[in-house]
Amino acid sequence: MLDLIWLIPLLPFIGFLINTLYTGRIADVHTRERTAGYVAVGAVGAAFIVALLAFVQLGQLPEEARLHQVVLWTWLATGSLNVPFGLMLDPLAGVMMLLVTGVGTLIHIYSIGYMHGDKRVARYFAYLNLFITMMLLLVMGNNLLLLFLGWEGVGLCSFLLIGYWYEKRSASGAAVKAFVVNRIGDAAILLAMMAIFFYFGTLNFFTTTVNGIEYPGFIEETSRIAGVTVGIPGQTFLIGTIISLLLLIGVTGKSAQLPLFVWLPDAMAGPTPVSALIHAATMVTAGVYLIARTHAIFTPTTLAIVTWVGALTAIIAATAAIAQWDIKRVLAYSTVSQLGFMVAAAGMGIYVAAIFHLLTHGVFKALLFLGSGSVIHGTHETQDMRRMGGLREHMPTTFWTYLIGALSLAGIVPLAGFWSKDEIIAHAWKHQGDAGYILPVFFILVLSSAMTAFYMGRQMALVFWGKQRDHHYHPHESPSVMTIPLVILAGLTVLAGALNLPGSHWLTDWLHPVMREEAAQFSIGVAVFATLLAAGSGYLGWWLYAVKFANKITVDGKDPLYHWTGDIWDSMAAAWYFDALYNSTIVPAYRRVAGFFAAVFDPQGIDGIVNGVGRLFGRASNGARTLQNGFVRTYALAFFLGVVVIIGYLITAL
Amino acid sequence: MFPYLSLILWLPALGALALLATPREQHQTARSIALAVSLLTFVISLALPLRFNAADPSMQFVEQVAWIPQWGISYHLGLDGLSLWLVVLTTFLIPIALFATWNSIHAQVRYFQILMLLLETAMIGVFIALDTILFYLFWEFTLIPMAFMIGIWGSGNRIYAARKFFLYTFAGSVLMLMGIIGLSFLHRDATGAELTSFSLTQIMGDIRTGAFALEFGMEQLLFGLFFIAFAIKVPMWPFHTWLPDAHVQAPTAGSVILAGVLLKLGTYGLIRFNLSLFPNASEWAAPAIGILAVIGIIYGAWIAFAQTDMKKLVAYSSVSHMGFIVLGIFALNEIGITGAVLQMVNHGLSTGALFLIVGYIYERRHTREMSEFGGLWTVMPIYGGLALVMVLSSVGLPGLNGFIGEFAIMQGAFISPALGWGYVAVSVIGVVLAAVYLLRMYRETFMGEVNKPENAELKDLSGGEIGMMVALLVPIVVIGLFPTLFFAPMQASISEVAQAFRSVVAEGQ
Amino acid sequence: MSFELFMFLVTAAIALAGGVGMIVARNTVHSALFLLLNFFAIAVLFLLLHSPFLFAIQLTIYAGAIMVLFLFVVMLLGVESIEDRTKDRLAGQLWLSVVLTLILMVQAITITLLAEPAESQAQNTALLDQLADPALIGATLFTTYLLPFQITGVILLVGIVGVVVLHQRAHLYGPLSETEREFAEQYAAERTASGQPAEQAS
Amino acid sequence: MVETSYYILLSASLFTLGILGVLVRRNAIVVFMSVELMLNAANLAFVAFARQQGNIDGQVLVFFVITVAAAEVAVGLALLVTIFRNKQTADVDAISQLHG
Repeated sequence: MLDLIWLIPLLPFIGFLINTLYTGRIADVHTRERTAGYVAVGAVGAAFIVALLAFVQLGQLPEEARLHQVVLWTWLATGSLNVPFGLMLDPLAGVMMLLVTGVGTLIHIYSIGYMHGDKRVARYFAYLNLFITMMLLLVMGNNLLLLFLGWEGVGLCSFLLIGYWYEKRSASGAAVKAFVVNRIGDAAILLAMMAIFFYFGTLNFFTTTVNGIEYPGFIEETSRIAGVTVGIPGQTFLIGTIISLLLLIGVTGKSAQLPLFVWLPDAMAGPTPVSALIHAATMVTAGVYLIARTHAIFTPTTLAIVTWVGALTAIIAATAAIAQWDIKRVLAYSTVSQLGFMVAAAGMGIYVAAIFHLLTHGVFKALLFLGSGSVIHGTHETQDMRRMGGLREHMPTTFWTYLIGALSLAGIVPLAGFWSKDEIIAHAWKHQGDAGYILPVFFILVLSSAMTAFYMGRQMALVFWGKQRDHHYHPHESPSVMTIPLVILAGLTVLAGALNLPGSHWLTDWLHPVMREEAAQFSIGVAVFATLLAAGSGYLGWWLYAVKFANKITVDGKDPLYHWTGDIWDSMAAAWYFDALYNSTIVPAYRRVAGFFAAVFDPQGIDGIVNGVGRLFGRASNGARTLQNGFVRTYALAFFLGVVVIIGYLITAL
Repeated sequence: MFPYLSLILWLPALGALALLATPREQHQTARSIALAVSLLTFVISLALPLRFNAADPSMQFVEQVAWIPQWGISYHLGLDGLSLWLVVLTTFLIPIALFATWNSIHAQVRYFQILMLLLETAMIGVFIALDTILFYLFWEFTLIPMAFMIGIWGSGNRIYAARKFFLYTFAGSVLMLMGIIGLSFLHRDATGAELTSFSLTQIMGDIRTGAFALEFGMEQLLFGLFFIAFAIKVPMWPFHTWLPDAHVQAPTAGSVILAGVLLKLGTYGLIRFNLSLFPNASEWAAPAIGILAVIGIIYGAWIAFAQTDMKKLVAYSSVSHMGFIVLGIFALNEIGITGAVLQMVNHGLSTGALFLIVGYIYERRHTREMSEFGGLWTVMPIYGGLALVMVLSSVGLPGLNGFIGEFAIMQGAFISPALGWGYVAVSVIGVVLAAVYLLRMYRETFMGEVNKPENAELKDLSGGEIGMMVALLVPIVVIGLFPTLFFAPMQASISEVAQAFRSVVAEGQ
Repeated sequence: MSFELFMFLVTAAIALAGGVGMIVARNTVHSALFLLLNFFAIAVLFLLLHSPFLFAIQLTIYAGAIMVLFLFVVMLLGVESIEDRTKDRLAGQLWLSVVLTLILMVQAITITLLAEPAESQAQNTALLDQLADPALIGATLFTTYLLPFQITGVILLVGIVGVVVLHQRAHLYGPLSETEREFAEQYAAERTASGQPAEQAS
Repeated sequence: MVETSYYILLSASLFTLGILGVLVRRNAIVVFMSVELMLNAANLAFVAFARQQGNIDGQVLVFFVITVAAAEVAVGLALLVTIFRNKQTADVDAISQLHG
């Protein structure tokens, strides 16, 4: 079975091919829609089953042997560069793979209901399948280049799916923005890859055997760059720091960290299941996966920066989430914030905790997004929370599952989110002495987590409590094809904490061959404190919007808290103007310079010189023409001049 | 030994002769004959990679007949790993270009086909000529059909563009002729031979064995003469201004060939002449040329963003992409040069495809302004999908061909002591910008609402058009996933070229 | 100072004076007469150089035939002094001409002074007297220089035919062509515009 | 005995005068005369060198020069007469239609 792991990405790819080449041509709309859905779900479901089997088999191997590589063919070989197209399965790839295919399958199923009636549904499912393929290549690639293929591939699918409703200008804009911002990070990863090849001579993660020749893996050989520095005179850096910083830039792009997080809120223009799958559960966590995968080359300097990036992202996004009206944007900023938690965890060196949070977050955030999708579906494409209210009675399943997701996100015992988040916060508290920045990071994270609870309380209150504030629609519960995945995910949300409970720490053990980490210590004090804080602020959020200001919320009105906070609230709503800053500086500057190049510099500057040379010759020949004035005496003079010159030359030669 | 090269070289020219015999009015006959001849050439040329011995770094399929023995000029053809794929690319693109003219060229059809076939002969000749004079003849001969194609079948400002194209590239070539002659005379003096020799293999061999050592100053001079000719052809920044003019005015088929093959003549020449003949000067000039290449990458990408004419946008994207190729060449190591050669093929495929894509819509709407379009994906779903793949190939998405070339080039440049990470750090910005301008184009034209009534009824691609796209798509995907197939035959020859630099250029650590 | 040198200096002065006079004279007839003077002087110099035959043909052909031809044409066309009647359109060229002429003069002197004097036969009076014999010249012409002599004959023939054709042109080709008349009219108009009356053929 | 160089200098002076005449005079007849002057200067040099060398070739060459000069004058003057018929002038500057 382990040798068949190439089936895992291949199956969704086959689904993609079928849906692209065949399904789109089916004339009958209903058959087409059904076929597309079944093919896609079947492909991903099959991949999930294969993945599960492979995972189980991997678990049966002795701990140190839990790394299986399958090289399919030599992908890129020229000169000393040799990159196989190889897949690998190790504990880390295994859990990621399960998350991707598992949550992916559920979201595919959900999509059948959500996308019902859409005219291009075959395309939609094709993209989703392609996304799963790419995401699997990302987590299963046995070298950095193949990871990068998946990395860019998911970026492409993200582009396609954000721009799925490309008729909307905002959607196509968001799609391009997502791709471009991601590309900025990707460029850094490219540089990192090249540097890794330069210093290690390989891009493989681990030793790989291709056609009987053993190629080393860079993760096993980090000692080669120990102490190697580069830099300008007077200022040198460890090469490990440089490489890992470049990787970090890539991570900030894909995982929507500071300063490149601006694309993710806009990405909500895509269909909601896409937001759940790509922009919450899987793709955006790729950055965390990358850090965990390559953690061996991260130096303390970089890790400090990583921690700060994560922590600041967490708090900034959390504040932004508080002030949103759009149900999906709340979740989007919340995702950014939770990714910040994961990145911060990775920065503090607790990769298991980061992965743990990644997994639980993948489950409950998918649940929340799907829930919000259900809400949107049930309220006829309403996304503004001011137009909702009181949906609790109309959509009970959605409400209950959403509540579980929200509580989990807020970090309420004993849901998954509590355990994973607590592991991070507790670590920060316990290791505050490790470095000067840990303690401030701890407070930032605690504050963010309190805010998380607050905005989830606010959202629950706005969406499900109170009265319906807009009566243009008749809310209804979603079909069972949508609610069943919700229920399953809710169940998983309850259970996922068990992955790494303080007592059992199964995940830590499982990832031990990769991370070599000790089990996290549980701190009952921090746990109680965090839970109480979360519960308190969550209740506050709920109470403010469901009870205190329940009547002050109006369609298109201001937030009640705006009255006290004013401009700060605006800043929060605009996510502290990062996006606006880029849009008012970099973007117009780029445009203007491009316009200058196109309109002035190129045609008049460079081409002006070229044409100028041409004109110069034209002028010169015009001038030369007038020498031919027709006067025979002038010709004679010229002739005579030549004679004198030649004689002069002959005299000098005498 | 079966004369494959002569056959491939002269078959199109013979086809052109045959076309002269067809009646002028029978357009369909002329088209069919030309297409058949070019397809036949392509099929025969497929024998080249199949019969190519990848392990042999020297010239293969060599044919040599004395031509002007008094001056040591001969009809000397040969193929190595460097030229193999470029020849196949040429024979591959010509039928596609001819097919693309099926419905777009209506005036003087026969002459167009004749010029196209002559152009094919000339381009193949450049890639396989091993005699410098023969090379020069073919090199100059490529200008004539192309200039006519732009000048007769072009649009709007075509005379200006044709003249500029001709004069600009010709001005460079003349310098090269000086270089060619000077080189042979120096070679004669240095080796003490009685006759001059214009045989590239002989001169190159003597340089490699040390029998013919150039003085450094002279080497620099000759390097410069060749370099300017090639740099204009590539075109490198700041010699690029003829390109947008030529592309915008040229008919679609002309643009495909111009971008697909003609620009490659320049980069091919850089490797074949500058790198192989003047290794010391190449090393000396590499940092400066690298800077020009990087400027070209960024500048081309940046200026492409401001274009409103789709064809002009693609033309400027060529400037950017060709910058990558030059960067790879002057990495002076195997990874960089093989990447550059592969990228030449890639650029031919994906930019050729992009020009076809622009051509398709131009045929339907007779405009290329992006603001005239919007929502084409809805109206023409197949077109939209194929266009997207081609755009992504040009953007350099991993899994498609463009990425492989770009990565190998940048990796080569990164580990090259001649260039180093600084060059790469800037050129990766080009990778970002490529996404910016190409996706902007895609967004403006294919996404959005169908807001122009004249766009609402546009017909999706015909079977033939889809066929052309698929023909281009197959190698694009194959190169993306199995680039080793293409890298393997060029390894031996290119490592021969890179050998000269190996004493100084360490590959990695 | 020997008599010969005295004679040389005097004749040389006359020759130079004739040359200068010819250039400077406003009247064409005067120019022709100055040139005649020059020819005579050169003929005398030939005599001094022991070439009596050349002295003779210089006088008969140059001073006789050619000068008569000049004077005849001057008379035929009417004596005009163009420099007085029209402005020099190439006045700027004058100083350049003079400068170049001076340079050439300096060059000539330099060459003459720098040149290594070759072995001279000038003192060998016997040889010179022998060479002065016209019969020797004739013999040489018809032996060594027979081909050039014949070609000269052809040249003269061509000259005669040319002259005849040119004078017969009106009969051969009819009146002036359109272009030629245009030129003539244009030139006349230019002259009228510049304030000078169009010339009339005499 | 007079040094050959004296004759050469005189010849050069006369030749130069001839050139000056060609360059500065506009009357076609005088220009012709100047050409004749130059030919005479050359003749003088020929004869002077013939004496110096002690051979007959120089004299023979002068004979040829005189003959060709006669032919040249004949044709030249014929041309002049023809031009004069057309242009009503003997100004060489009048014949300037060949300007570029």
